[in-house]
Amino acid sequence: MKNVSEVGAPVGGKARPPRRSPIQFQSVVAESEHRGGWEVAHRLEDEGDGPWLIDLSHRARWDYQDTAIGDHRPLGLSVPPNPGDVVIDGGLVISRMNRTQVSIGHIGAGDPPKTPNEVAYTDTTDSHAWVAVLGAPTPDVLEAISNLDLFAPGRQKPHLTQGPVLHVSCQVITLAADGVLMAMARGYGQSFVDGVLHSTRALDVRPAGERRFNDWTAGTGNRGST
Amino acid sequence: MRRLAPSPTTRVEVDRPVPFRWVGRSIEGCQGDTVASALWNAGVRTFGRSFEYHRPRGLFDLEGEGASQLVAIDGLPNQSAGTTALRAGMSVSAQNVSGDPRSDLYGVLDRFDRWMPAGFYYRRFHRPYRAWPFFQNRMRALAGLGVLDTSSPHDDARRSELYLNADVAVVGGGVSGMAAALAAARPGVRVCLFERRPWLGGHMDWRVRETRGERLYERAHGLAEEVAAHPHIRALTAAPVTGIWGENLVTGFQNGSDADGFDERHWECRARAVIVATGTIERPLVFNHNDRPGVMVSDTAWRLARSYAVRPGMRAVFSVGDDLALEAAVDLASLGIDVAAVADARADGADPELVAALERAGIEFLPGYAASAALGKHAVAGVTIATLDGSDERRFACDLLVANAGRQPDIGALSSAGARFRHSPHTHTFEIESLPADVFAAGRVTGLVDAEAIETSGRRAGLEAFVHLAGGLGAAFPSTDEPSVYAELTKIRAYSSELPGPPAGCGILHGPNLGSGRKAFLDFDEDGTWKNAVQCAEQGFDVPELAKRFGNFGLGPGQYRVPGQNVAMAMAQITGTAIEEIRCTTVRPPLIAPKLATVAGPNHDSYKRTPLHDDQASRGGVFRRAGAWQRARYFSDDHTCRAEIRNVRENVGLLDSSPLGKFRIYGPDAIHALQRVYISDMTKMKPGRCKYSAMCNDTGNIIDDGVVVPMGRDDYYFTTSSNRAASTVEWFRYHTRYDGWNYNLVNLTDTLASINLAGPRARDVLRKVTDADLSNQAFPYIGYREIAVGDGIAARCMRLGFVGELSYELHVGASHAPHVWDLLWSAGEEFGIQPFGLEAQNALRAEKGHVIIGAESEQRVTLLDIGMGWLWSREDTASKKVGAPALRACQDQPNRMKLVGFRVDEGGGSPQDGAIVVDGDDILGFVCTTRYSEALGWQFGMALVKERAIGDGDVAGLEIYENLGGRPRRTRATIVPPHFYDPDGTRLRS
Amino acid sequence: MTPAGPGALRLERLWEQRPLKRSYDVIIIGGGIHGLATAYYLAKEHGIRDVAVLERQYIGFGGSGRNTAIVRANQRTQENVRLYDEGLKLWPILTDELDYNLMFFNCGNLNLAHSEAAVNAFRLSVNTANFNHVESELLDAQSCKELIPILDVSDKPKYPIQAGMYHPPGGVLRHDAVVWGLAKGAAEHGVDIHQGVEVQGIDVQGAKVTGVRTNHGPIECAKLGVMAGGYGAEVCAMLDLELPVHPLTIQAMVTQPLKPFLHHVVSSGAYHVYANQTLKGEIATGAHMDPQVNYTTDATAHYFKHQAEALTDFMPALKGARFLRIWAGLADMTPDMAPILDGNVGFDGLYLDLGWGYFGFKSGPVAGKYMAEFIARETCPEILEPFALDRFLENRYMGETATTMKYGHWD
Amino acid sequence: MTFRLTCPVCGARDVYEFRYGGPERGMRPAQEDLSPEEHFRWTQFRTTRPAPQEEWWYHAAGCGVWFSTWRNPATNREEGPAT
Repeated sequence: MKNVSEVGAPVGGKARPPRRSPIQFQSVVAESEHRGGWEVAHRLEDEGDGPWLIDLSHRARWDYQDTAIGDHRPLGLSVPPNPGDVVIDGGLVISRMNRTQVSIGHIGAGDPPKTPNEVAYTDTTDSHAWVAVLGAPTPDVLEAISNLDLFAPGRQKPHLTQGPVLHVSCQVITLAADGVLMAMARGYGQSFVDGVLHSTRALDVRPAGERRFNDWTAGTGNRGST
Repeated sequence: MRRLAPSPTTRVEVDRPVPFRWVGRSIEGCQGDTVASALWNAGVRTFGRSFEYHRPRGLFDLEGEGASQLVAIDGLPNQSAGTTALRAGMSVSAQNVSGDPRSDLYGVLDRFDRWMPAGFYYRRFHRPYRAWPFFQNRMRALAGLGVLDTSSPHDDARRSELYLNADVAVVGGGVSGMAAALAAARPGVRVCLFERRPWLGGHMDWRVRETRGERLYERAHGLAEEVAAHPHIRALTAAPVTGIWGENLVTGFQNGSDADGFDERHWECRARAVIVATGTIERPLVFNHNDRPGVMVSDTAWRLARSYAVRPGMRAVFSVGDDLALEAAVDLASLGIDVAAVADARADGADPELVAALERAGIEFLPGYAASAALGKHAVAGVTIATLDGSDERRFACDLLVANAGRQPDIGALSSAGARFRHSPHTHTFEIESLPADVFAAGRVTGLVDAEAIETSGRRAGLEAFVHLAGGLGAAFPSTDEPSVYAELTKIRAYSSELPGPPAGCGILHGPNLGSGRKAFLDFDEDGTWKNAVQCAEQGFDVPELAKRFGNFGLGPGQYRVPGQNVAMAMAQITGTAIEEIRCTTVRPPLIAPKLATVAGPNHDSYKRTPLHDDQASRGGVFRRAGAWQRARYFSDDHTCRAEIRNVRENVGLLDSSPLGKFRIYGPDAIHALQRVYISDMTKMKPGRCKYSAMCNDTGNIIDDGVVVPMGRDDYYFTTSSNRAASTVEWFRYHTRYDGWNYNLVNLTDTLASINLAGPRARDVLRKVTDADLSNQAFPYIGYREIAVGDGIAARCMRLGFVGELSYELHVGASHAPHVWDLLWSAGEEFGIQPFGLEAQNALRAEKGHVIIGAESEQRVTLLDIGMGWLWSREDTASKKVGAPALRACQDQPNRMKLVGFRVDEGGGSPQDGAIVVDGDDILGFVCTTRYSEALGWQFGMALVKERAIGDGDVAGLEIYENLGGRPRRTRATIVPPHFYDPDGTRLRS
Repeated sequence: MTPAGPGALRLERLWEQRPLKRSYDVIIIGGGIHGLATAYYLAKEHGIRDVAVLERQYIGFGGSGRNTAIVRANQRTQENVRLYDEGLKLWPILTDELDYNLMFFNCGNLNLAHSEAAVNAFRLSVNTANFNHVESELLDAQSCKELIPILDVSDKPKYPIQAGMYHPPGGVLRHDAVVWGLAKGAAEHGVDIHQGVEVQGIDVQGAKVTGVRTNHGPIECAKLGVMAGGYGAEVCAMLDLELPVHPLTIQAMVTQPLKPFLHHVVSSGAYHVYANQTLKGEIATGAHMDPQVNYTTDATAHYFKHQAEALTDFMPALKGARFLRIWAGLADMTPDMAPILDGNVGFDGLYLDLGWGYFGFKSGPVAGKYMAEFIARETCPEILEPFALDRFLENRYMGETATTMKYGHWD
Repeated sequence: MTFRLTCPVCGARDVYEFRYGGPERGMRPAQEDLSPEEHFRWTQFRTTRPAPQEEWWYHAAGCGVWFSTWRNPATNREEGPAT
């Protein structure tokens, strides 16, 4: 019997069938590429100078659970010791959700690793809409949409906060003072980004392409090596 | 009127005129004005008419939210003239009157007060009872203050929200608040400061008095600059606090400017400690006609002159009870205003320096005197001032009467933060009795008057708050700083005790020669007079909370601020109760009334879309909210969905069932968890087969149903109803929380889209997009297969038959779903494929006799009652199945409600869902779902009815009753087994 | 005492204060609408005048002074429709009997449906009402707008309006007036009303109630009625009597007064909102209840915001109104949203009238009428029989709500 | 009162992020000899006193963990049992 991780993945060596992100921005795509069936926008028109809202829903994600999770190295990563802890390594971000569960996402360049054929993995790429908010006013953007304390001065970054943003349960990873990642149930994706843009008009948040994210991660060293 | 010469405290730009309209007239204010200051400067004295007696009312209190100074602006009622910034082109009008408030037909009501004692309406108008609606409608028409423009959605403002997390929140940006913020703001400490005025500074912002070599306004401005520049302080101005709620959640709103990018925003601040520095409010002096336009509290007169360069009057008389008001008199005189006399209700205790200054200015000072009545018909023309015993009364002509009975702490914010108060015979105010451990008070709200004491109390409160947070939490703060903080705090505590404490207050509430007090107002908002308070007591409503309810004291727009404390003191005086035993009435948020639109904010609706939302929209889907999702309910204007239904029965239809709950459960104890929550024996699952079962609650009601498929060793895939998807993990974990079982759950609801391909041609369509063997032998009914669709998209495929036809449910990765939908669409075109929506599905499944939880079930019926007892594994007690004890308890109970099928008798009408089943005068149950079936040629339905409706024989009749507001319709129906369409299941098995 | 001055109208106390005795035939715990009504009917209809109503705070402090003041009879089940229908018809009668204007504003109630399922539920209620001769009508969205012009019946709201259930006999009263009127009536018939008397214990001998212990000493009684609203279950707990009753905080608020424009009670289940305009012009609105058991009467910022969002979403004109005041009271919820009306529960002479949840105000006088009969005659009136406590031990819910329980009776 | 609860995983959060799971009632009773009355008393008949009680909460908007904590329904504060 097949593991769910393989559902949606192509069977056999044919061309990758098209995949669609749950998020469609109004902006015109200026540059894009086909990657693994996704149409990935590198750059959108009129991106402005930040803050930026970037769709990363095409990036691979995994759920990994085990009662003795601390003894494991999912995708070769060491499991962060406490809930809320986040480790970035090898282009992957791994965050500890609770006693038995981590969530892993691919933020690096190049192809994501294959899903190992082990019971603890579930491919959750299609489970979430995944977005990044980048730019100096990022805390102001988040303050307009969530009461979560995402930038507490005493807290080591990056860190994970699980809680509501715009009434939607999110996994929020505070990467730095000028960058956060938010993953939420995929169905909310479009409504969520519409809500972010609507609620933060005063801050002039603009949708942007993936390049902004790649440049940002490269610039902050958050990208890790691949 | 010509403005006063600008001074360093002036907050307006007198040479930048701002034109606006007042009751249709064009007038001018200047940049920086509030509506009130501009109106007053333009000579407007009457701002509106009072609530009950339609008395003229003017500018009494610039700070207040009281009804007197509420005006309508651009169609928005009840806007505070005193605090709303003037904008060019505003159209301002008066309230509770039509047109210019200087004249009002209803003004005659003021003469009828003798017939309108407190609570009079409870004793009148109801006899004979048929007359009551007439009076009621007259009362309604007279009630209310502003007129809400109900034709406008009031949608033009830019709104936003702000959620702050702070260590210390400071409420009030006066000198003590600013000092507190600066003292608390240390590395690692986040301080937020909220000030309702557009600038920091509090009451020292306009005081020119010099202490310790510095003018007070200079000190205030200096601190404001420090606060603004401080990296750890966020100061919000024009940001009134609406409440301090549980565990220091401070909320409020903020009025923005063009530069802010918003017009108004709702903010909330979760703080670990709160410092309240809200200052004082002036206690209005109660005397006859104390509401005449031209009577105002001292800060209002003072601020008009000092902040707005507006001349509050030509000739002023003061009847006051505190030193600040004396300082105001001296200062106003220095600005060229003729101050005729200053009466001080305190016989002694006035600051000698100020008394000397009054003397120097040639102002007559009358200690032990207070106003007994304001004179003048529409506005103040004079005043009588008398000794407190009333023996010596003197008369002065004036157009400005500055009156107060001293000051009282502005306790609203403190009270909402959980402080308790008791009355002090020294200050004659309600003082803080106790504070929660994480709430601190500073400045004048603690009764202090001395400038140095005020600032020091702020610094001290800031340090106290810091130390409170650091206490036991050394790790949270840089420990290096702590020893010095403790030393500093010790020093400041000692220094505080050397500074002057709260001085004696003004002991009176009302002026001399009050008479019955029939025109002496305690509550300006709803015209509550001293006499009314007496009447409340006489009728037995003699404690403040009852007087408040019976006499409507403190229920108007000004709320607790003035009447809440004064009514308590008035009741004590009237009933002769010791004031110490009196508590003021409860302060209810909001402390300042925000617009609903402001609180609502952008009000974004977060909802879910399926991966096939756009695809269905483009095919004409009509969407409805279903739980978190927007789902296609219809695909045409025909809400009976005949074409959609027919197409599924005859050809093939596509349904987006993506919101279906989908889960993975795995781990060594997964089977135990399944056994606990499902009512069937879940150990009897076979690979490649769907196991259908249900979940019950502890009262045996069905709460969910779905299928479970074994996927591998200790690894299962299961579905739930869409409504339950969000609470399934929670449910499993709850019911196994004591067991220590090792299993994992993954919610795949959004991960996998679900496409239901149903109809006699379903196999023909699917065959075109997959190489998998779909023959009835290879993939029979109830089967589960993993197949590749199109270019190799993996799909979990279930052969189920909810709608009663050959049907495949394809679960594919959400991102692949649009492509799969397109593939099926293209493949199905030759077979007449069409989409169908939830309503068609509903009719189709009902025709088949399949239940929907919540439609054919409710709290009165168990799993057994709705005919699904066959799912229950009765012998299993070891698994402790949720619901099993209740089913056991009810299985033999008589007279329960049962689900039955029925067929409407020929010519019997066409009842709808929600029709009732009756017998004589009794209601026996109701129709859950009923439809006319094209396929059957008759109307079928399912009903929940008491057992006696079913009778003993096989053929029983139901009497169905409907009356939705016209004539009753009765329909006869015959009970039939609830498998109406294809009872043998031939079609779904073929 | 300040002299009232010449010409002042001398007003009498609304109800007489009498000294607290050491023994009464009947003691009622709770000086709210239910307790006062029961005492009133005991004295007036059954000649039992040796009755004391004991109130811990002041009369009307609890749910009686903190409720929607909305009255209606369009309940879901026949048993409840009958009770509430009689209750609805009592308001004019009581106004006359008590000679006190209860300010019954018979404006009718419009309940909104935002989904097909809700429309079906409305059909059931409308049919049930009309079958019992209670006027009720199903309206389409456009007709709803004709009744209440500020409704947005377009597709713009989060939950678009699909239909309405209009119930003309309903309306609102002045809740405090009902309390005061009943107090006046009860006292006139000889009932003692004691404020500030807190029951701290209940005395029993064997299986019989014999009296109460209070902060003013012990008081004997032959029969004891517990009618303490949200605090009733807590009172029963003094006897270790466990009940399926769950006190919850329910919140309400008013806007600043406005000239009248909302002429009916409007409510919506999907938005968790009711709203009506009081005689004074305030929009009175509320309905939110937090699910966790709660004895505080604290309002929440969360709900304050929620209510603004909800109201302005389907009645956008209200964006321009201002919230004036928010407060909260306790509602005593049962699993089936129907009350417990029972006698000799666990102990002889113990009568329970509690678990009213949302519905305690509108039922007050009628419940009092029949509880008085129950206490006086010692047999349960037929109309109250379905409300016995035992139904929860037999898993026979009343069906006042269709919603099934989740984890327990609190939810 | 907008109170907060301390989630063992996420820390103090607004109560509206949680789902109330009722008072601690002990383990689900064995079903072999459970009488209907015992069962319905266990499920339904439990009066909450205005005093600290142990109860269950689920962090629905956060980490998705059930936990028990002590809360006083008379104050809505987390507060341990009276000793």
